[in-house]
Amino acid sequence: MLNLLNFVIWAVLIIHVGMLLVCVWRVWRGENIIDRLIGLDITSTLVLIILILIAIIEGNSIYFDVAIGLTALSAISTIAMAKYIADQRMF
Amino acid sequence: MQSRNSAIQMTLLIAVIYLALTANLEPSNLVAAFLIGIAISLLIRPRQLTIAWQRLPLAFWSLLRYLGILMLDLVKSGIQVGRIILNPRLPIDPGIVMIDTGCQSELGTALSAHALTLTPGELVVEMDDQGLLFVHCLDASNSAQYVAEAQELRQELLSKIFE
Amino acid sequence: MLSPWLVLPLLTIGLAAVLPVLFFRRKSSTLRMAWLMSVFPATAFGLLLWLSSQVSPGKPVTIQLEWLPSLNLSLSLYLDNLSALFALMVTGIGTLVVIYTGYYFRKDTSAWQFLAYLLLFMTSMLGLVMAGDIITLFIFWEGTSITSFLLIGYKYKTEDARQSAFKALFITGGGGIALLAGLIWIASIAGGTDYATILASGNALRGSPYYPIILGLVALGALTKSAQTPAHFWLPAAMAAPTPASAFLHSATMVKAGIYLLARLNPSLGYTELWFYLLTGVGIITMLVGAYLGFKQNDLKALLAYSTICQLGVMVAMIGQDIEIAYKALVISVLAHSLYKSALFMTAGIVDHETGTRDLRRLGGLARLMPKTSAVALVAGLSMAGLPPLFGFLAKETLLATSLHPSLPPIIGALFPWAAVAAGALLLAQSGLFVYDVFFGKPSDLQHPAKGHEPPAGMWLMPAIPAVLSLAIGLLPEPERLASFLAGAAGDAFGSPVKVSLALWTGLSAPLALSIVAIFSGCILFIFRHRLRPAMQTLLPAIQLNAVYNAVLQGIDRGAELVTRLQRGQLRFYLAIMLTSLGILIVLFQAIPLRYLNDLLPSTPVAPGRLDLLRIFTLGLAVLSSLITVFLRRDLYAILALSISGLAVALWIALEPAPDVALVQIIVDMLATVILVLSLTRLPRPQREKARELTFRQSRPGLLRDGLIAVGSGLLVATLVYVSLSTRPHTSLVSPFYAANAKPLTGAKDIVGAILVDFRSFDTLFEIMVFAAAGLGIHMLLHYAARKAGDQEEPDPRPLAPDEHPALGVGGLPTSSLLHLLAYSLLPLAMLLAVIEMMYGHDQPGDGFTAGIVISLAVGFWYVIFGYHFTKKQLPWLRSGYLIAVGILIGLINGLLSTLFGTGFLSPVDYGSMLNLPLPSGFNLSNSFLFEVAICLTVLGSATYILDNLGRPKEADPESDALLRTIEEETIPQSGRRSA
Amino acid sequence: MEMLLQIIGLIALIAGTLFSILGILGMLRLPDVYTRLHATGKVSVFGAVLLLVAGISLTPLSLGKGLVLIALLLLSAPAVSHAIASAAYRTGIPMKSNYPDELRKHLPKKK
Amino acid sequence: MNLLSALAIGTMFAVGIFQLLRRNVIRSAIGLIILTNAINLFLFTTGAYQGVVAAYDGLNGQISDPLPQALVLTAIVISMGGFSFVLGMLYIISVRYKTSDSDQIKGLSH
Amino acid sequence: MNSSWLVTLPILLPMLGAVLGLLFRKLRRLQIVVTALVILSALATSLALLMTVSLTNRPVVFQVGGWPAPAGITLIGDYLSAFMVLMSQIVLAAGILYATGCQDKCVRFPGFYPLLLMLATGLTGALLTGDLFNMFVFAELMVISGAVLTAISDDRFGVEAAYKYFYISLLASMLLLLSCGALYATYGTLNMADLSRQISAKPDLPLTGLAMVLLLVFFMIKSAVVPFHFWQPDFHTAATTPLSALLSSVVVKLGVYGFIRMTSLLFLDQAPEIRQALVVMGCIGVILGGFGAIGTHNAKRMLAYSTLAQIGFILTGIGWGTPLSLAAALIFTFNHSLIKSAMLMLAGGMASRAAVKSAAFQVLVGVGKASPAAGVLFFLGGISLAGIPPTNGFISKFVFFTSGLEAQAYFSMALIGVASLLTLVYTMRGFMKIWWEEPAGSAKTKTGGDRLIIPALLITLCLILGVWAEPLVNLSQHIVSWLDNPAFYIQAVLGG
Ligand code: NA
Ligand code: NA
Repeated sequence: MLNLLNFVIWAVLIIHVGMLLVCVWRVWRGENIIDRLIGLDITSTLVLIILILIAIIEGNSIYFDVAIGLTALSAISTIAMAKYIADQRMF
Repeated sequence: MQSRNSAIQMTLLIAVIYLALTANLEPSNLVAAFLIGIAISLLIRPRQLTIAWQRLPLAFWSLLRYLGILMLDLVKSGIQVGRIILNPRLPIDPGIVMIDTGCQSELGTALSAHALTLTPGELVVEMDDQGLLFVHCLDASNSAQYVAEAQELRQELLSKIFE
Repeated sequence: MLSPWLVLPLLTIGLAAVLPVLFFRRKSSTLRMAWLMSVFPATAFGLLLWLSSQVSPGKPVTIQLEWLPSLNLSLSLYLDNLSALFALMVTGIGTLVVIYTGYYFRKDTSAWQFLAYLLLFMTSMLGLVMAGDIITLFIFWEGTSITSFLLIGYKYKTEDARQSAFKALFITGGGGIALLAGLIWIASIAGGTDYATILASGNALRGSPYYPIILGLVALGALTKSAQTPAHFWLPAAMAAPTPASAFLHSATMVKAGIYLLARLNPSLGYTELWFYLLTGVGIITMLVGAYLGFKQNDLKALLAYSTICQLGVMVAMIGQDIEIAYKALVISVLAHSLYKSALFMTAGIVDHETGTRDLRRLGGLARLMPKTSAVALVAGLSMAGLPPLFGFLAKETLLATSLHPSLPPIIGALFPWAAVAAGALLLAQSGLFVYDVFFGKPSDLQHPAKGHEPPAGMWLMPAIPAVLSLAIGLLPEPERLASFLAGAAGDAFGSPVKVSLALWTGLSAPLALSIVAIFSGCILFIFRHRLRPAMQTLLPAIQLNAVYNAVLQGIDRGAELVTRLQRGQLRFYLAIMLTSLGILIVLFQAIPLRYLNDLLPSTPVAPGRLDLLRIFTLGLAVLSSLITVFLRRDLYAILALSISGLAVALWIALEPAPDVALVQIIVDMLATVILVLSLTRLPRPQREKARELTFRQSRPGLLRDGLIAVGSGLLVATLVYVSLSTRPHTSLVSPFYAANAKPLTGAKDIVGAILVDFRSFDTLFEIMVFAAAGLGIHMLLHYAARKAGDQEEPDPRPLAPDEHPALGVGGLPTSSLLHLLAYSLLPLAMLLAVIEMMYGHDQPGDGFTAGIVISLAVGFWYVIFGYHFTKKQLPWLRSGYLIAVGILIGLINGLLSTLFGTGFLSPVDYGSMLNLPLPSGFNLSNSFLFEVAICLTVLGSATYILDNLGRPKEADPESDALLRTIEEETIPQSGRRSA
Repeated sequence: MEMLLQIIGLIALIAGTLFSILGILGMLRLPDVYTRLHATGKVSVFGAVLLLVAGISLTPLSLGKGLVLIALLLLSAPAVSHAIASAAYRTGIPMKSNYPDELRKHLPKKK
Repeated sequence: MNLLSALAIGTMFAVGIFQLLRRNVIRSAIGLIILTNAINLFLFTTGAYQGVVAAYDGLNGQISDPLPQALVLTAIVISMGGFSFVLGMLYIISVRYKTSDSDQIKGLSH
Repeated sequence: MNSSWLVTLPILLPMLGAVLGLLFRKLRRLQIVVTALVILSALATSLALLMTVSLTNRPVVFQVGGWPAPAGITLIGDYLSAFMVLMSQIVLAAGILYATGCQDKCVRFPGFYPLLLMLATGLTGALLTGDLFNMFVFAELMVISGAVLTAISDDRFGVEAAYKYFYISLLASMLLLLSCGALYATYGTLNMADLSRQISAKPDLPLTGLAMVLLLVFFMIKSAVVPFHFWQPDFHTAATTPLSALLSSVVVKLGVYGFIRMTSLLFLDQAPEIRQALVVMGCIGVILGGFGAIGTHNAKRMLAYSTLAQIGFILTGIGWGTPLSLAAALIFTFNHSLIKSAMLMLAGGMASRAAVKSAAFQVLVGVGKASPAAGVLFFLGGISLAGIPPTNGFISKFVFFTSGLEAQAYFSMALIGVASLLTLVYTMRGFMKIWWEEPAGSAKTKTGGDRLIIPALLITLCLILGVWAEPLVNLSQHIVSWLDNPAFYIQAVLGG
């Protein structure tokens, strides 16, 4: 069971890290600005997931604290950028 | 009055989150939780949320149900969209439709929009304060019906939570 | 012999130099002041007479003041016959010149300045000749250069005066630098600076391999000062000085400083071939140049200046000799020249002052108008002409005698006498010009004949005294005391006793014959002057050393221009040069550890762990997305890629594993993204598009340059990384300590946090100050400096809706309530997170910095969602300046508290357990908590300053506007903007 | 208990990853930004929530933080999707084909 | 592996320097961030040993060297301060010089 | 009170002042009073620190937080750092007092004095810290506060100067960080005393050389050594006068301090190579700076270029490496700080009297007419800069020449001689332009301007130090005798 779990965790981790590459590609070659922004947003979701996986691997909940900070701030920054894109200004 | 209520609610909410995050129910930590909640409420001076205090148990139950529905919606939503994505034909019929939630308050509209966005195939693009939502649907032709139904249930729960 | 009295003459004059400033500023008439002032040099003269009577050959009077014992330096004075001779001339003629100045400037109430300069100069000059060691000498030497600069430039409103003053300073100052080097060198070889030591180390000096250089340096100083060819040209230019200054500086004193120095050092540096040829050569050439050029002049003072140059050449040539008679000639020349030349200068001043011109062509027949002055001129002029029975005759005789001395080497021996004859003849003709043409002949320019009258008695009496002395010394049969005094002086210069007799008539001799030849040919020159002088104007104009001087200055200016052109204003160019220089230095220092790199390569572990692969992959992602920022054209796209790169770096850090840093990296990445985009909103789109175009249209060489620099820098870092990684594990002398002591000593589980707020809290204390300075700076810059400068932004193409809740969207729609909901929830949540991070930061990731940034970003989110004004109104406590101040103050107080209750500044103290407070477990009310609060507040203040100012730079701000108005009233109004 | 947690974690891990992949796939496959937002804003978030569940069950002492994180995610994800969609609409990014658009006529005219 | 890491971090630094040398001032600012990141990565590699667990007390296994982490944290804060001030200056420069082209910012020369 | 506190106070007092200044930012009078009091007491403590060092004949060491070195951060006032701190505080106090009488608008901004005190904190801290990374923090504090203060200058180009300065400083900071990292990776410590010990024990590890060059270049950028000088003329000129006076006199001396530390403490084995580089670069700087000063068109800029040259002199002195030449460099450093700050204040004071506020010579021509006393001061400062007695500049030059001769560095001495002449050229030209030439056209000077009492005091100090130079010379020789014995420093920090 533990071995399986371990294997799955690593596999999941590698899959998610690999998917980051897709996001980079998206930001590089997105159709338009919104597409790229979506790429960035999904990147932070992936990073969140990876942080959780690291927490699992390390068996340490401190990575959750990192993840909370990430989640709160990525929402803020994505919305702020959406605002900029729509409005050419932030506030 | 209303703002004091809001402040108390925020205090409680903050205290709960604090306790969740610190994972410690010592009496001193409870005190700390409330002190922190009060301090933050004082600093932010909330003025919007007002929970129906008089019917607290009911409100709590409704809240739980509401959250459950949300989760369920999210699950459904994930599965539905996932199916679409996996389908090689990509069976979508997207479009933006207008939905009148009937909510009068800002908060109500917001919560509706929030819930709607979590539901399968719906995404609020624009909204105003009077309950009008403009929703991008993956399946524009028959979503109106579904949305209306779901909306009704949520509306009822929300009205039980909030005054 | 030691005598403290030696300082008195110097003090007397030094005091006098200060007095005009202190007491006479525009109160008294110049004449009265001058008479009063003259008491001081006169007193000094008297003192010096008394002191010099105590001097006997070989037994100077000295006094030494300890000055810089660490450097073995003292200030000392020294009086032997040689220095007494010069000192007496300085004070004696100085007295006359001071009085003369009073008359010269009698109508000018601001001349107290001139008197002050003159007396300062006199102090320097007296100090120079009385100095007892070469450093003291040098100090006063430079003093004469500086004060003469002020005197020559006294009439500074004229371009001529300024240029001449600068010229003199440039030449003598340059010489001074050489001299200093030479003197220090002498001192280092001799082992001391005082004369006694130096005079005793003649052999060591002459034997030193550096002797030629030392001699060159000293000669450079002395010969430039004494206006020797080819540096003589500053002296005629220095005639721009008021005549009293010329009469003093350029006859008796400053120009003789070089002579004095050479004479002084002759016993220790002289008596070598080099010395002989150098001084004789320069001296003879100068003599001829001065004599020749002087005869061409139309300006009385220029004529006198050149004749001075001629005489100075004679003196230098004398010092070059190693025969007794030359030193007799030297001292006699020095004295005779001082007497007649000061008289002549003062006379020229009278002529100039009374007639308004010094032009020979306009002057003539003044004897009728000013008989007394002309008598003085006649006597002094005859002395200059070298005619008996005047003292000048004796000077010329001894010179000729020297030139005929059998010991001279053949070529010099053949040339010297005839050069002396030629110079003598020209000098005679010159004095004819001065005396006859001015006072007795008719002006050649009849259109503008000069008119004038006799000056006040005091004025002509002053030149009369030296003139009469010239006559008296010649006429008196044998002034025994003077002769022995001069003999002593000559002996001091010669290094062994010299016999001096002042008898004019020594019988028929070869010198006399030459003298007669000189007088005869001088008369012929004078008679044919009207033909010769115009011819000379065209002949040999080539000796234009001024052109050389100008070329040198132009060369300097050219070089200067080249250097300043290097400062071309382009930051990129600067950075490129610096990075390249860094590379060059690295190569020159052979700092790249090539041989180690070789050693390390095979030892690289081959089998990487799973985590390693992930690490390298995330690193690759980070690099890739940074690289993308180069290629993405639009700035916003690049910023998005940058944001991803930052996140990838955060992941790498999380995998390291370093959760604390990962959290901060994430937060900072978000902050950086937000404020970068925010600053995009501040730059007008056309501007950005233009910059983008230019960036992507860079030339190939430019790209190559930047690329090479980038690759080079990259290799540098790669090397650093590679070596650090390959040599792992290394020993850290500190980390084990931190790991072992974090929990027991600071109560922190988070070792990194413990380092930040405990072990290296001093870093953190000032790091937040840096952050505070940045925030405060942005506020000062955008809210004060920019406003004051009236910086005008181009009008906003999309003005804000007047609504307090500005729309998210285009059409004036309000922000959606969904976002309101999120914003409402995020701020308290952010604050809660912040509180938790501060409270439990010692056990988990997050610290005060994270806390502050999280809150400020949530506040920034409110700006976005609710609008700036609403947020400001809703959160009145958000006052960045105070937050910063309070934050740092808490940091400081925290440090002090732990001094009181702990073991020292910023030492760990747990106040909670100290006071037995029932606190939640895991939370310590300790110094680190206080510190985290301090950090959080400071960072919050600063970050909100940053957001406010970048987002709303032109936000109406009554506070700064009011202050700026006050400032505008307080300061003196400016009439316009800076032009260039 | 531990075993149960491990099983939950395993399932959540696998399911979450599947959704996560689906989200990315959706981002790549769906035709325009609005439809892609459905994928990233819901599928991926759902994946994340599942992985969070896995995290909670497999990491000691993470329940509170995990729940808060889930709540935060659920709160913010719709808002983010909404904000992006709104920005896309207002910058005039078109939908892929000519589908009904009831919003167009309700927007005030551009000045 | 070490070589790869070294090349990667070196490349990142090189990209930062290259961006720093662009005419577009925004690119320079971007370069600044990239440089900061690269240097922070380098600082990590100076850690005395490769850790297995985070630098917390009471964890099993080799902790990662905490000192470089603390240094990086300090350096990050400082560079953020500087970075935001640069952005402020960019605004003023844009207003005063009417340009975002680094080469045009040359009011001061000679 | 323990005397080890003396080493913290020169840092903490300005910091406290900055905080109080921020709190009182709306009460300008009070802010100024607090600032002045703070800086004067910081000066007093620096003096006390130097006296303590000299009386007890041992460094004053303070382990911050009580952590033993090398784990914690050590503050150490040895002879060298106490001396440099005293020098800095003198000029800092002078600059701040000058600012109180300055007519510039930016000095009235509420953040001006706090930021100035932050600069003071940074400078003092960088000199007193015994930890390389801590020095980075303090250096950054200097960079940011200096950049801010220059950017808000009344001069429109201030922001440009600050921008360039910032980027170039960024380069410097990066090099320092790289160096710190390399040193930590190699020797496992950042404490300078500890580093010294480790490097002496193993002077030839792979990254030692690179770390050394990076650190060297860091200090070169800080001291604006040619060719790392490009920021300096702009930055020192565009700043408001009291700040220019600080920047060009003491702030650039951080590098000088660094060079001395590098050659006498950190890199003892490599010191000869470093010295060689210093001599070469110093000589280049001496000539380039001199020419630049002559070629420029602005009085303050002239003085900034002059600083390039003067730093070149100091570098050469350090590079010659003999005890006497080191002493000469120290004397030069001290004297230059006084002279240069006074000269910049005078130039700025004149600019404040010009019709159009500017230090450009074309504007300044004839401005001095209204203030002849300032002319006297400028003249004295000029001859002091050129090393002419009876000023302290002469003492510098004298010791310098003596040591150069002793070091048998004839070529560099020749260059330095030429540079001295260049100094004379530009100072006197500047003097003549401002005080002797007639203003062109109808340009009128203003009736008032910056108060000039501070430069007057500084020039007086220059004269006093010219006549009574023994204390300074003696002190510098003491410092050098300590530098000769790095074990003293190491022992004081690490004990044992
Ligand atoms: Na902490
Ligand atoms: Na922490």
